[in-house]
Amino acid sequence: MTQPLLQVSRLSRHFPLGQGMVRALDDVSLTLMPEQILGVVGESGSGKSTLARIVMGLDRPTSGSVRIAGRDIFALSPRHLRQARRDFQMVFQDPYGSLDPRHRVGRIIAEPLHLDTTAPKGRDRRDLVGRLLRDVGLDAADQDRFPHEFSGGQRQRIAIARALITKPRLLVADEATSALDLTVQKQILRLILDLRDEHGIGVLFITHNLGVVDQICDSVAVMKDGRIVESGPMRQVMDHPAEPYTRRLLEAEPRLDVIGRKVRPKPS
Amino acid sequence: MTPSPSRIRRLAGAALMLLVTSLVIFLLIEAAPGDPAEIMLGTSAQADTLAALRDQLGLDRPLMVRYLAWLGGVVTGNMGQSYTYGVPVAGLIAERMLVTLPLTLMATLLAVGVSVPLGVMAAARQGRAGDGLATVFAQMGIAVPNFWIGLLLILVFALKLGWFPVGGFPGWGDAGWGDAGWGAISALILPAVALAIPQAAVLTRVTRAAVLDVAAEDFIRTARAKGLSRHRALWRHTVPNALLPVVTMLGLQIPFLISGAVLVENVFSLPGIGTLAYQALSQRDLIVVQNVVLLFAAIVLAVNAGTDALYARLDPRLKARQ
Amino acid sequence: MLSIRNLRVTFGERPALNGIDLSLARGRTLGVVGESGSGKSVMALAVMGLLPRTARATGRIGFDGRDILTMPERDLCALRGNRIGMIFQEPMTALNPAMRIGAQIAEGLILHQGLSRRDARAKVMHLLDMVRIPRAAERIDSFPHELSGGQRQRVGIAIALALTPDLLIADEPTTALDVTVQAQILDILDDLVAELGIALMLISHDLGVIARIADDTLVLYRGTLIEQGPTERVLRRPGHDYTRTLLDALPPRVRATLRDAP
Amino acid sequence: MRLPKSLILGAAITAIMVGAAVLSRVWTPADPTAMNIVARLQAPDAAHWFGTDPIGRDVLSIIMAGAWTSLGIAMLATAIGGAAGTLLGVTAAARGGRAERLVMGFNGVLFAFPPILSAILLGALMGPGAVTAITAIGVFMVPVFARISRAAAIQIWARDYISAARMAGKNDIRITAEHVLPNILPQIIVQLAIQTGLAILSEAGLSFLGMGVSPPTPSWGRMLSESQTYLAAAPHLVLAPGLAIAVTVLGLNLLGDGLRDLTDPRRGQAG
Repeated sequence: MTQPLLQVSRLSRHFPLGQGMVRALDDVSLTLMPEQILGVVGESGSGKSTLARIVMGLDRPTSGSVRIAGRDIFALSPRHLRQARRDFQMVFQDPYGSLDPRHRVGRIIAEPLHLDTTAPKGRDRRDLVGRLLRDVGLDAADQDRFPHEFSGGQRQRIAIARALITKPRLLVADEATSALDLTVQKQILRLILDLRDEHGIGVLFITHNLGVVDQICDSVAVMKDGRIVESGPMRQVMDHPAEPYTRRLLEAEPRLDVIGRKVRPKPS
Repeated sequence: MTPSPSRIRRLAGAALMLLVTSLVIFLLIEAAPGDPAEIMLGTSAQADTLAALRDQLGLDRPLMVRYLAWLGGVVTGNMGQSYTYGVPVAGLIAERMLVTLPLTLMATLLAVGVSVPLGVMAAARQGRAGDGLATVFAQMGIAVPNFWIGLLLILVFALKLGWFPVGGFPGWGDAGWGDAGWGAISALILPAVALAIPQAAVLTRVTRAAVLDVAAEDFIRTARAKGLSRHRALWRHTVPNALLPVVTMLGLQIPFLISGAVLVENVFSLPGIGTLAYQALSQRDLIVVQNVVLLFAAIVLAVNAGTDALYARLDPRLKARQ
Repeated sequence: MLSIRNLRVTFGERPALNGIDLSLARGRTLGVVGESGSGKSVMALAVMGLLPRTARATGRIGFDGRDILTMPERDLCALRGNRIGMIFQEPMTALNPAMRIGAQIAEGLILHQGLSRRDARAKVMHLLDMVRIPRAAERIDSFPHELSGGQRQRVGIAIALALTPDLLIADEPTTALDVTVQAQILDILDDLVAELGIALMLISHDLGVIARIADDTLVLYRGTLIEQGPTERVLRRPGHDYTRTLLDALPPRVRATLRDAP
Repeated sequence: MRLPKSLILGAAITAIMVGAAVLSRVWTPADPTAMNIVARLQAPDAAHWFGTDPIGRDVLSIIMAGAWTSLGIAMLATAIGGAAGTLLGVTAAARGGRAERLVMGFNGVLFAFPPILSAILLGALMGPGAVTAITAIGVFMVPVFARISRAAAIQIWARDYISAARMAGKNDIRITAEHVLPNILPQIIVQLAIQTGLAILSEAGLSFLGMGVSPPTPSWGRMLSESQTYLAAAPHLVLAPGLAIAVTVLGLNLLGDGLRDLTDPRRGQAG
């Protein structure tokens, strides 16, 4: 049985607020097998972004563990954590906030190479960056331009190229398409699917949009108030939701067959 | 209402800062050359009389003891004896405060009274004539040194037109206003104007920038969509939200106001705290210098703590979190 | 009630809208769909007469027989809020953070109808119930930051409907909200349109939102009117490639609901 | 890309002033120290464009020489104070928590010592002079720059590209150097220009009170204080140094505004 790519077990994260405590994450467990795409769906305040930050080692949990490729990232020494980071990278939601406006695209994409002292330098590095730019549908020459010269969709492609440069085995996409127009969103989702097939990476796809889950995920976990209320293969959860909350989410999805006010179902 | 934890923390912080400030002042004065006893009795006095005086003033006690004694004294209003005048420093300062306080208050009121409306008008007419004029005035006002304005005001309004006295201060007279009161006021008008112009210029720019920032917010567009005219939306929604940064900036202006007072009092030879400190320095009356600098530092820290508290109270979002 | 003829808007030399024609009758809902940069928000602001100074608008925006583009500012102020209401996209920033929500809703009532504070407060309570904000009595004096995104958007609707306008413009009212809250807001809008018989112009980049309550739909692309017609016809038999790409961009699940219906 | 008007005007004025200061090291219309009691207190004329001072020296020459003193002290104090302040502010933003409170507390103390006050204290300690002036002005620059750089840095730390840098294994120091500083640099440069202008005003104030450079080093502030006694007799004496200060500070402020408009087009205003 192949080893799971990502194992999150009994993860909790509490934040002090005034006198009381906010339970952003409450005993969350989930598993992601290699080359699979797991969708984590939830509304704002469900804790899905907190989960993403902890899985990426940007924030420490109150309790519980995160194992990536078998290694517990919070038990590693700083030096080992640095090496381990090559295996997992992240793409953020806001295309305008995730690229440093003062750096050229080439330097942005090559930044994660800082993790690998044996990484290519000079000419070889430019070639590597050029290849990655082509992989995400841009041209190699774009590496000498600045972020403000690109559209939202193109910036997200640059962010994906950055995430791929250390050949990670796990990619976390935190609402990576939510800020984009629907047509651009569709292209980015197809890009992620192609990259998964070519590079064999597992993806933890965080989103509030069930339509996106439907297009890209192999399995899905539904989160509410810091807990996973339902999880399983995507088809099964989407077509036969067990939890009432999941059902409510599905019903709220926009539908085209209720065109015009006349046939709209009265609110329950 | 019991003060909330964050207010206690802020007060404690301010108190600690004042304590550290007093220590810095005390140590700097300690390190300064010059023996108080010699200053009081003249260098030709005999050694034993000098020693006796030094002992009487307690100058031989260890450093920390004298520091704590000074602090204890300040709290109870006894700041020690002036070396040159031989009178309690506290009395000197209180007497001089009767000049500096009204001067700075008049200057601040003048500055705020001119700059807030001017700043709002300039923002409301952004890019048009009124805005250009206000911006030029502000640029000029910031660039000219207040003591130079003082000299020019004396040249024009005192020497040439004779509307105001060239300088000096007749005192407030014994009781009530009477003509002595008016004499004092008129002696403060030119200095107050000289002190106010740079402040007004800075506050005009700050007000204009704050109003422009708020005017770009979405809720102003919502107000306009309700049918409010540009003018009504400006005064009911934009200005109230723009006052917050202006209040903060006013707090940050205090050190410049104090520096200005020292200079302007010098130009108009007003017997204020500024000239007291300045003369005390030249006469090596270091106990006076020490206490005046502490007083000004305390004012700056108090005003800053005040504007922070006001900021929290005025902005509902912060108040909720307190 | 609203008829726009050959509306063109330019910012300096950059064209934002080049020739829009549409009409909207009382009690009907017109969906305006377009991606970012399509000029849909510019059109909304043009109808409200709130275009920034740098904008130049030509053509005609007829509202009850008068052309909004040529109306003097004073008459426009009398119109806004009173006869035409508007809801904005960002509930987080669309309300004055330093003013209680009750006062923000009552402001239009006091301004246009000269109600006393007490009468206005009563009307505001009714409005809060109408937009289904629970425990209105407690919430009326709270500040915007004390409410959730969905509740703030409801306050925005209450503000826009305070004077039961003839025309309501909703510029991406649900984009910043969660899916479940989105559905509630659209239902509230739809019920109020039916109850008050007002005309609604619903603007969104998401065809799914438009399809839910729009009688007719207009498709905008880079400031140009691509296609316009009854929503059912536009969705089932799109007359233009761009509309097809918009439909195609919708998640398969949503598109599937289109095929199996009659 | 059209340069903002204020930038062009500001840069021009500043260049002229700096030029005059540097030029005065090698040439001035007349020898600024050459006394000529007979020709004292003459109003501006062909020989002496700005007239002569109480002991017959050429006012224009002294003004040019004074520029070297004022600009020198102001720029040095602003550079030192600005650098220290920015370093403190950026560190406070990077470390946060107790270190941040410590730094901001330290700044609170320094903020209670505006240049004139600290000059009085330092004057008691080491007497008037250039070092006293530079220290007094520089010390007060620290809290000013610390507050501005910390506020700007905190905004940058919240951006996603900082999280991306953390995930590239970079520590606080490297992130500050590679991402934070380059992004707050424009705001710091704007402040450098504006604070240098304020420093010139402070230096003039100190010299006016006799706490700045001591004679014979020329200084605009001291010229003004000398001119006070001749206010009625020779009004031209009070105009020249005052104008020199005002124009220099105006130039630096315009330069600051122009740079701000250049880097933040949203707030570009007329004039």
